[in-house]
Amino acid sequence: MAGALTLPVPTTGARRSPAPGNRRWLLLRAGGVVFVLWAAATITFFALRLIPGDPAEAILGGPGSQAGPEALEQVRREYGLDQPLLVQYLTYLGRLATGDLGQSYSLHKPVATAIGEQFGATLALALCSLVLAWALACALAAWSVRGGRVAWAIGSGLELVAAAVPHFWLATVLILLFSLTLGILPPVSVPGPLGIVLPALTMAIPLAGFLGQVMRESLLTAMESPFVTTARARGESEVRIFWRHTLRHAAIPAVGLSGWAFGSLISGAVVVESVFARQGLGRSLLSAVQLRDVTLVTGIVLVVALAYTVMTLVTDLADRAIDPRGRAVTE
Amino acid sequence: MPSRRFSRPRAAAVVAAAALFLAACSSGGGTSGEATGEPVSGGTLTYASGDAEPSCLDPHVGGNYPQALIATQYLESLVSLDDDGEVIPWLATEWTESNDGLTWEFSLRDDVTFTDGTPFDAEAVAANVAHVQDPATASSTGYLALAKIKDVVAVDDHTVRLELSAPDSALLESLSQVWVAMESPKALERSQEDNCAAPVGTGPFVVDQWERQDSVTLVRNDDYSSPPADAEGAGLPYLDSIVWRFIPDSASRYAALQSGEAHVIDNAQPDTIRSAESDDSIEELDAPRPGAANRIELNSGKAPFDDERVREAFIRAVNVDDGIQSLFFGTAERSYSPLSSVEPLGLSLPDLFTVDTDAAADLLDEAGWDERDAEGYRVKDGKRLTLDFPVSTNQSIPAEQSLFEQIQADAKTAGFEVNLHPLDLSSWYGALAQNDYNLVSAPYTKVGPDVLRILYHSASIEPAPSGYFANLAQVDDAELDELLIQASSTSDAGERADLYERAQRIILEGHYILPLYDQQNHFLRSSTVHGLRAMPTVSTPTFAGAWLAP
Amino acid sequence: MTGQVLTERAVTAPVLTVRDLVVAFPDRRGQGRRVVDGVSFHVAAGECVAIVGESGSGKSVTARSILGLAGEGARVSATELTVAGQDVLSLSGRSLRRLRGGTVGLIAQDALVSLDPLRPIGREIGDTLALHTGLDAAARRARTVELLERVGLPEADLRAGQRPGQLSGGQRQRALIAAGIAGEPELLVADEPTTALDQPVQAGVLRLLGQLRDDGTGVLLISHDLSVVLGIADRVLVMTDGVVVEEGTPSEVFERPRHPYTRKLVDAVPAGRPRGLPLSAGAPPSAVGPRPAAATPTAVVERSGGSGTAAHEATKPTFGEVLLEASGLSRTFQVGGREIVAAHDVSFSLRAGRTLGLVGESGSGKSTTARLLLGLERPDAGEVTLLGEPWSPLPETERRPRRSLLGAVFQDALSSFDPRWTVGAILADAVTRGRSTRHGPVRAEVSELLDTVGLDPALATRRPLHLSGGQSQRVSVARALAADPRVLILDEPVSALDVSVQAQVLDLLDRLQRERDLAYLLITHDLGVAVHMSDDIAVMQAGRIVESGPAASVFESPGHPYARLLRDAVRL
Amino acid sequence: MSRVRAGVVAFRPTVAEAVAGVVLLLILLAALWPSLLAPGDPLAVSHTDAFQAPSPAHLFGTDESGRDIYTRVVHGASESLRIGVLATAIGIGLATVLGFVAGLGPRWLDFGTTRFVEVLFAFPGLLLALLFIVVTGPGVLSSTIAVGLATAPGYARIIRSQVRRTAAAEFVEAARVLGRGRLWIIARHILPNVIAALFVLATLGLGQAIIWVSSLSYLGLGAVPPAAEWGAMLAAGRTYIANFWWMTFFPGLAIVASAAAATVIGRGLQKRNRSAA
Repeated sequence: MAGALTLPVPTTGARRSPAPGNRRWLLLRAGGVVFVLWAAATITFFALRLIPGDPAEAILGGPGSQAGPEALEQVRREYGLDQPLLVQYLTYLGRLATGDLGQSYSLHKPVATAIGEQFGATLALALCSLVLAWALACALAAWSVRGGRVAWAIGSGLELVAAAVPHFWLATVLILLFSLTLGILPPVSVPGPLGIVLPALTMAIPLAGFLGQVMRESLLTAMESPFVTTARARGESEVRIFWRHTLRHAAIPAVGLSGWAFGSLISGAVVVESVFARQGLGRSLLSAVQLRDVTLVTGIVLVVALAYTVMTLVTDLADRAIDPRGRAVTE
Repeated sequence: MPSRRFSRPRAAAVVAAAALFLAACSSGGGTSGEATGEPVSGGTLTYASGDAEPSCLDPHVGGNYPQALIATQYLESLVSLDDDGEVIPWLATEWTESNDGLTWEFSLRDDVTFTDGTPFDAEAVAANVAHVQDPATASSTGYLALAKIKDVVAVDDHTVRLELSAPDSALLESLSQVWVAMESPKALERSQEDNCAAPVGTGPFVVDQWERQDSVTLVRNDDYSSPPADAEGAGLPYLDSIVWRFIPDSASRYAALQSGEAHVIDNAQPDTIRSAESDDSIEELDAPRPGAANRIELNSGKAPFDDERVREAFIRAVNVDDGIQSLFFGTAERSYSPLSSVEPLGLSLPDLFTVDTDAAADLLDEAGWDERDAEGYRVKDGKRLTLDFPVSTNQSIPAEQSLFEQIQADAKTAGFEVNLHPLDLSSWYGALAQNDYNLVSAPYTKVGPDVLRILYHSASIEPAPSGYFANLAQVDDAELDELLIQASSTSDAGERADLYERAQRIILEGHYILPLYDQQNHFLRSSTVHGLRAMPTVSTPTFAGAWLAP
Repeated sequence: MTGQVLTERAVTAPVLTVRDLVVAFPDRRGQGRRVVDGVSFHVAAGECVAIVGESGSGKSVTARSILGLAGEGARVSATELTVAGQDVLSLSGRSLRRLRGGTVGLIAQDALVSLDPLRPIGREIGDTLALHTGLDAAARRARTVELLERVGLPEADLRAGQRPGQLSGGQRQRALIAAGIAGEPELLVADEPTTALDQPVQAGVLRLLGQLRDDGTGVLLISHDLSVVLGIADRVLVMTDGVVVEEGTPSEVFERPRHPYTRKLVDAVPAGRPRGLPLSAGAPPSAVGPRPAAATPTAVVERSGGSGTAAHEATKPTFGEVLLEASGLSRTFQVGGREIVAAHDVSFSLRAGRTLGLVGESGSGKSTTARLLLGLERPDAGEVTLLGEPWSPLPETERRPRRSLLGAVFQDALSSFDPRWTVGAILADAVTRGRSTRHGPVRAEVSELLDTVGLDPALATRRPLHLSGGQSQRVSVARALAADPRVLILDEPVSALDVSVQAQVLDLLDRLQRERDLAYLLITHDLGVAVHMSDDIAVMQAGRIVESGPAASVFESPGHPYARLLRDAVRL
Repeated sequence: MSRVRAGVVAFRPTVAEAVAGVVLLLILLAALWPSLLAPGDPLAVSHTDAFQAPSPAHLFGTDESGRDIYTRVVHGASESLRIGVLATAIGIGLATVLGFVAGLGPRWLDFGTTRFVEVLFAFPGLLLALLFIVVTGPGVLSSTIAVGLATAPGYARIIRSQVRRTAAAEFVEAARVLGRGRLWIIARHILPNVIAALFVLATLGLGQAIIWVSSLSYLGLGAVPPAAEWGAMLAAGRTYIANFWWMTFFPGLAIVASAAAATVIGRGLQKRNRSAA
C-alpha cells in the first residue's frame, strides 16, 4: 500500500544541507529523530484526548468495555486523568521516556512487552520484502533494458500493474497460485524461511512496481547521459554499463524512497500479517483498532514512528554512500 | 433430534474408537497403523482457529467460546455429559442433592494430580469456585454459571459440599462447562498475566508455549489419567503435541487445510464444507453448540417493536429459509426454536414463521404504519419505519452477515428500512448498552435450557454495572419470569420439561425473536486425523483420543 | 559539394578514412532523415583535423559514427569507414568494443557529465585500462596516476580518488582526456572538448591536444567555434546540413572562405571585429559606421582599491549622461558555513549610448553584480544610484515605479519565461506593467515590439517552448524594451546561441542601442563578444574588478594576467 | 525547430495512455451515469441466482446473495471514485495549505511547517489512518478523511518543493525586474504552475487512494456491505475464493484497472507538464 501513496518523489536531494561534516550531519539528524519522536508522542497524546467520551473508558476499550467504576477509577489514578492537562501530558512524556507505554486492556499485559514480542517478526518481514522488492525491481529493469522496446514496454506494464494491486488481492492470487495450484509454498506462515516467502512476496511486488517506476524514469535519464556514451566509447559492454553506471544512478531516487517504502511496508503488514496469519505488529495493530485498545494503538504507532525515523536516517546514510556528491558540491 | 447429535463423521469416529478400544484390549495395547484405524502414537497436529486469539488462555477469565475450544485440551470439569445429554462422572465420581436442593455433595477422584504436581482435591474445587467468583478474575460466563453457589466446604480431602442460595436444577449442566473447569490452586495463586499465559489443569495436554498472534503449543500430558466416563480408548492421548494456530482469514485457513499446513480447522465456510464432501482428503465434523439457537432478537423495549404487530409483521415479511439454503449450502438447518437443536427440551413452532407478506402489510397498516415515502419505506407521523441492526463482525460469520443483508432487502420490500451497522465487538457492546438497536443477533452458549432464564428473564434487562445485559429482546413478562424461576428450581424432570415448553411458547408467540439456525460449529479435518470427537458439553472438539495416520 | 580528399598533404598512412558517409535517422513515416549526407575525409597519424559547424550540422554524428555510436536507430552507410585498417561498419559486438577505447578514444564535451559523477576519475581511467591492457590492478593504479600526470593534473595521486564534481572544469576535462588516451588509441575523437570551459582553461586543454597530436596520435576535433580550431588544426572541414562545404588549412578557410556559408560563419565571429560592424549578413549597415570606440574612452571605470584610476581620469566623457552608478558594491554569501565573496567594492557607471563589458571567469561575481544592479539582491555595502537618485537602498515598493527605467536580458531566455504563457501574454504583461489590459492598444504594442526585434508578430500566439533559441532571446530583448528603459542589463545574452544566431542578436542589440541611446551592461565570459560590443571593459575576478578602462586601453596595457588573455582574444 | 517538433510529438498520446484514457472514461461514465452501463439494481437480492459463474446473463457472475457482480462493479465505481476523489481532495487541500505556507512563508514558518510535515511523515500512511479511525470510529467518511490525512504529508512535501522551485525560477525574477509585486507573482506565476503540478499529483494519487480506501474496507473499517464499494465487495468475496473466484476477481480488476489507468494518465500529464516547464 503505497503510501504515499504518495508518490514516490525523492526528497533527499532537496533537503540535504550542503556541506556539514559527517559528524555534524549525524548529530543534526539524530537531533531530528528525537524531535520527531517528541512531536509524534505529543500528537498521539492529544489524539487520545480527542476521543469522545470518558478518556478512562477509552483506555479500557470504549463504551463496550463494560469496565466497572473501580477499574475506571484505577485508570484515572494511573494515568493522572484527574490532573490538569499539562500535568497529564508531562506524566505521559515521563512515562514514555522510561519506556512505559501503558497497559493494554485487551492483552492483559504492558504494551511495551506486547510490542516487544511482535516487533521482530514485522521487522524481519519488512526487511525481507524490501530486499526482495529491490531485487525484483533491479532484475526487471535489467531485463527490460537489455530486451529492447518490447521488453521495455512489458517491463513498464508489469510495474504499472504491480503498483496498482492491493495487497489483500495479491495475497489471494499468490495463495491460489503457489499453495493451492503449485503446492510449493505454504499458504500461511510457518516456522523457517519458507514461511516468509509468500508474505514477503505479497508486500514486495507492489513495492517493486513503485521502485521500478521511479528507477525506470531515472534509468532513462541515466542511459542518455553523456557518461554512458563515454563508457561505450571506451568499449564497455551494455551489461557492464547497466550494472556499473546506470543502475547506480537510477537507484539514487529509489534509495531515497526506501524510507518511505519501509513505512508503506509497515502499512502493508497490517493486511498481509492478517491474511497469512503471521505474528507481527501489523496484526496487533489491526486487532487493537478493532478492539479499540487505545493504549496499544498509540504504543504501536509510536514505536513504528521510531522505527521509521531510524530507517529514514539509515536511508539517508545509504544515499550519501551511493551519491557522495551531496557532500562535495555546493550549488 | 438425537440424530443431529451424531453427525456422520463423529459417529464414525466413535465407532472407530470403540473398534480400536476392543482391538487394543485384545492385543494388549499394541498399536499398528492399519487402514482400519488403529491408533498411532506420536506426531504433531496443527489446529487452525478462525476465532480471535484469546487474550487469556484461562477460561475463567471472561469466558468465551475460543477460550473453551483450546481449554478443552488441558482443563477438565467435575462432570460431563454423555451423547444423550445425561450427566456422567468426570473428576467427580458421584454426587447427591439435598431435598431442599440447596446442598450438593460431590465425591472426587483421588488419583488425579494437576500437571504441576498439585493433587486434585476438595480444596482445589473450593479454590476454583472462589477464583471464578472473585471479581478481580472478571469472569462472566463462569460467574453466571456458578451464581447460586454460596459456599464451598471441603468435607474431607475428596469430598466437597456446595451450598446454594437457591435451588438450581441446572447446576450439574453448568458444572460440565469448561468455563468452570478445574485448575491447579497453586497455579491460580500466580498473577493473572502468568495464569493467562499457561493455565494448569488435569487434561490430556499441557500448555507449553504461547507465541502471541501465532500459535499456542500444547504437549502431551504423559501422566494423563482422568478421561470422562464416556471416553473410549486406552493409552490416551496419542498425539505428542498440538500446535494451536490463529488464522483469522477464512480463505487462508482453508488453504492451509488443503495444503496440509493445518490438520483441523474451525469456523469452516459453508461453501468449503460443501466442496469438502467431494474431497476424499477432507472430512467434516459438525457440532452445533448447545444453549440458544442463533436468532435475531427484536427489541421490544423500544419503538417500533414495542408494538407486537410490528414485530410480527417483520417476522412475517422476511424470507429467511431461501437465504439459509443458498448461503449455507445445506449445512445449516432452519430453526424455529429459541433453543439449540441439541437441547432435548427445545420447542419448535414452525407455523409462527411462515412468510406472509400480505399479513405483514395488514399488520403494519393496522399498527399505523400505513403510508410510504418516496423510497418506499413505511411512515407513521412523519417518521420512517427504521430499524437499527448492529452486527458484531467478530461474532457473525460472513454467510450470516450476507443473510442479514438479504433480510434487509426483504424488509425493504415490506417497507422497513433496516440499517446494518457492522461494528467491532467493543462498539457493538456500546450500541447495546446505549439501547441503540432494534434488531440484534447475539449468540449465547450454555449447556441446558436454563439459558432461557439468562436470556429472557426480565431481570436480565437491568444492565450489570458494566452496562451489559443478556435480555436483548427486552422481554418483560411476569408469567415468563415465574415459569423460568420455577423451572430452574425444580428437580422433577417432567415438570421442568413442561415449564420450559410453556416458557418457550411465550417467547415464540410473543414474536420477540426470529430463530435462524443452530450456532454453527463446523470443523473440517484432514482425513489423516482420526479419533476426533466433540465434547457433548459445549461441543468443543477434544483431541484426547485423536491420532494422526502416518 | 563533398570536400576533396587532399591526399598530397597526408603525412603518413591515414588512421581514419571516411568516404561517402551517410547517416540517417528514420522518422515517423519510416522515411530516413539524413543528418550526414556523403561526407568524406581522412585523418593521418600525428595530424589534427577539425570539423566545424553549427548545431544540427551533423558534425557530432559524423564523429560518433566512427566509434559505431551514431545513436539509437541510426542507419550508417559509407563506401569506406576504416580506422587503423579496420572496417568499422562490419565490426560488431566484442570487436567493436575492442575498437572503442583501444583504437579510437573519445573525449566528450563536459567532463562533469561525461564522466560518471558518482565514481572517482581514477576508476573511470582504470576501467579503460582493464578493458584494453593486460595490466593487473596495481599496475593499473600506477598507470592511472601516470596518465593523470601526463595530462597535466597536479597531485595526480590524490585526484585519482576524487569525483568529477570535486575537480575544477579544466581539471576534469584533463581527466577525461586521460581516460580517452588510456587505451593508447591511434585516433582521438574530441567532440567539443573545450566548449564548457573558460577561455584561459580552454587554451590549456587545446595545447594538451596539440601535444598528443605531436606525439603521433591522429586527432579529430569537433567544434562549433572557428576560433578554437585555428591554433591547433592542420586542416579544417566546415559542415552544414550534413554536408562538408569547405575544406582547407585554417588560414585558407579563415582568410579566404570560398563558400558563402563559411563566409557567413567567419563574419559572425565577433572577436577582432570593430565595434559597430554588423556580424550578420543582411543586417542594415549602421548609420554612422564603425564608432571609434578605442579612440574615445567615454566612461569612467574605477578600479577597486582606487589605484590605477588616474590614467583614465584625464579623459573626460564627451557625451552620454550617467544613468546608473554603482559605488563600492559588496555582497557575501554564506554557503554551508563558508563565506563566498561574490562582489567586493565594485564600482562603475553606465552612460547613455555606451556599453560596459563586464568579463571574467565563471564564478567571478559577474551575475551577482547584475542582480545587485537589478535590485534582486541587496548589497552588504555600497550603493546603486539610478538617474542620480538612490536605487539599491530603497524598499522594493518604492523602487517599483522606477523599475521601467531598467531592463534585463537573461542568459537562458527560455527559463525566464513562464512556460504557461504565450509570447503575446509575456510581452503584454511587460507592456502594461499593472495597467489594465485593454486589448486593442496592447496588442498593437506587442506587435510593434516583435517587429522591433525582427520577429513576425504572428509569433505572439506561440508558447516559449516552441521558439528557437534565437527567437526566444529576441523575445527576451523585446520584453526588456517594452517599458522603454534607459538601461539594459544583459547577462550572457548570447552564450547559449550558435555563432550565426549570436551574430544576429548582437547586431540587434547594437542597433537598438543606437536608436534608443541605451546604456548597456554586457556581462559575458566570451572575450570576443565583449571586445566587439563594448566601449569600456571591466575585468572581474573573485568578486573584484581587477582591470578596467576604455576597451582599447585595457588591451594595450594589460596589467593583469587575465587582461593579457583579452588582448590575445582581440588579436586573433 | 527540433524543439517545436518535440513539443508536438509529446502531446500525442501513447497507446498505453489511450487505453488508460478509455478506461478512465468508462469508470467516469460508470460513476456519473451507472444505469447507462448497467440498468439493474446493485442491491437486488435473488436467492435462486446466488453464486452463478460468469455467463451472458451475468457477465461477471453473481455473489452470495444473487446480486449481479457486473452491475455492482459498475455502480461501485461512483462509490469508490467518490471516496477516492474526496480522499485525494482532502489530502491535497491540506497539503496545499501546508506546502504554500512552507514554500512562501518566512524562514521560521517554513522551518516549523516542514518539521510538522516531517513528523506526520513518520507515521506511515495506514498507521495515521488507523490512528484517526481509532479516534473517530470506523466508517466510510472517517476512512476517507483518514486516507486524505495520511496522504497529506507526502503531497505537502512535493507542493512545497514545487512552490519553492517555481518561486526561484528565472521567470519569477524576470517578473520582479518588471516591477511586479509579490502577490501578483504568486497569483499569476506560482499558483498556475503549482496547480498544474497538483493536477498531476491528484491523478496519480487517485489510484492509490482507491487502493487505500478499499484496503480499509477490506479490514472492515471503511465501506460496509451491502454497499457496492469495490474494496468491500472484494473483502466479502474473499471468503468464497476457494470456490467462486469471480467474486473477488472482478472487483479486484476494477481496482487495479482504475489505479493503473490513473497512474498512466498522471504520468503522462507529468511528462508533458515537465516538458512544458
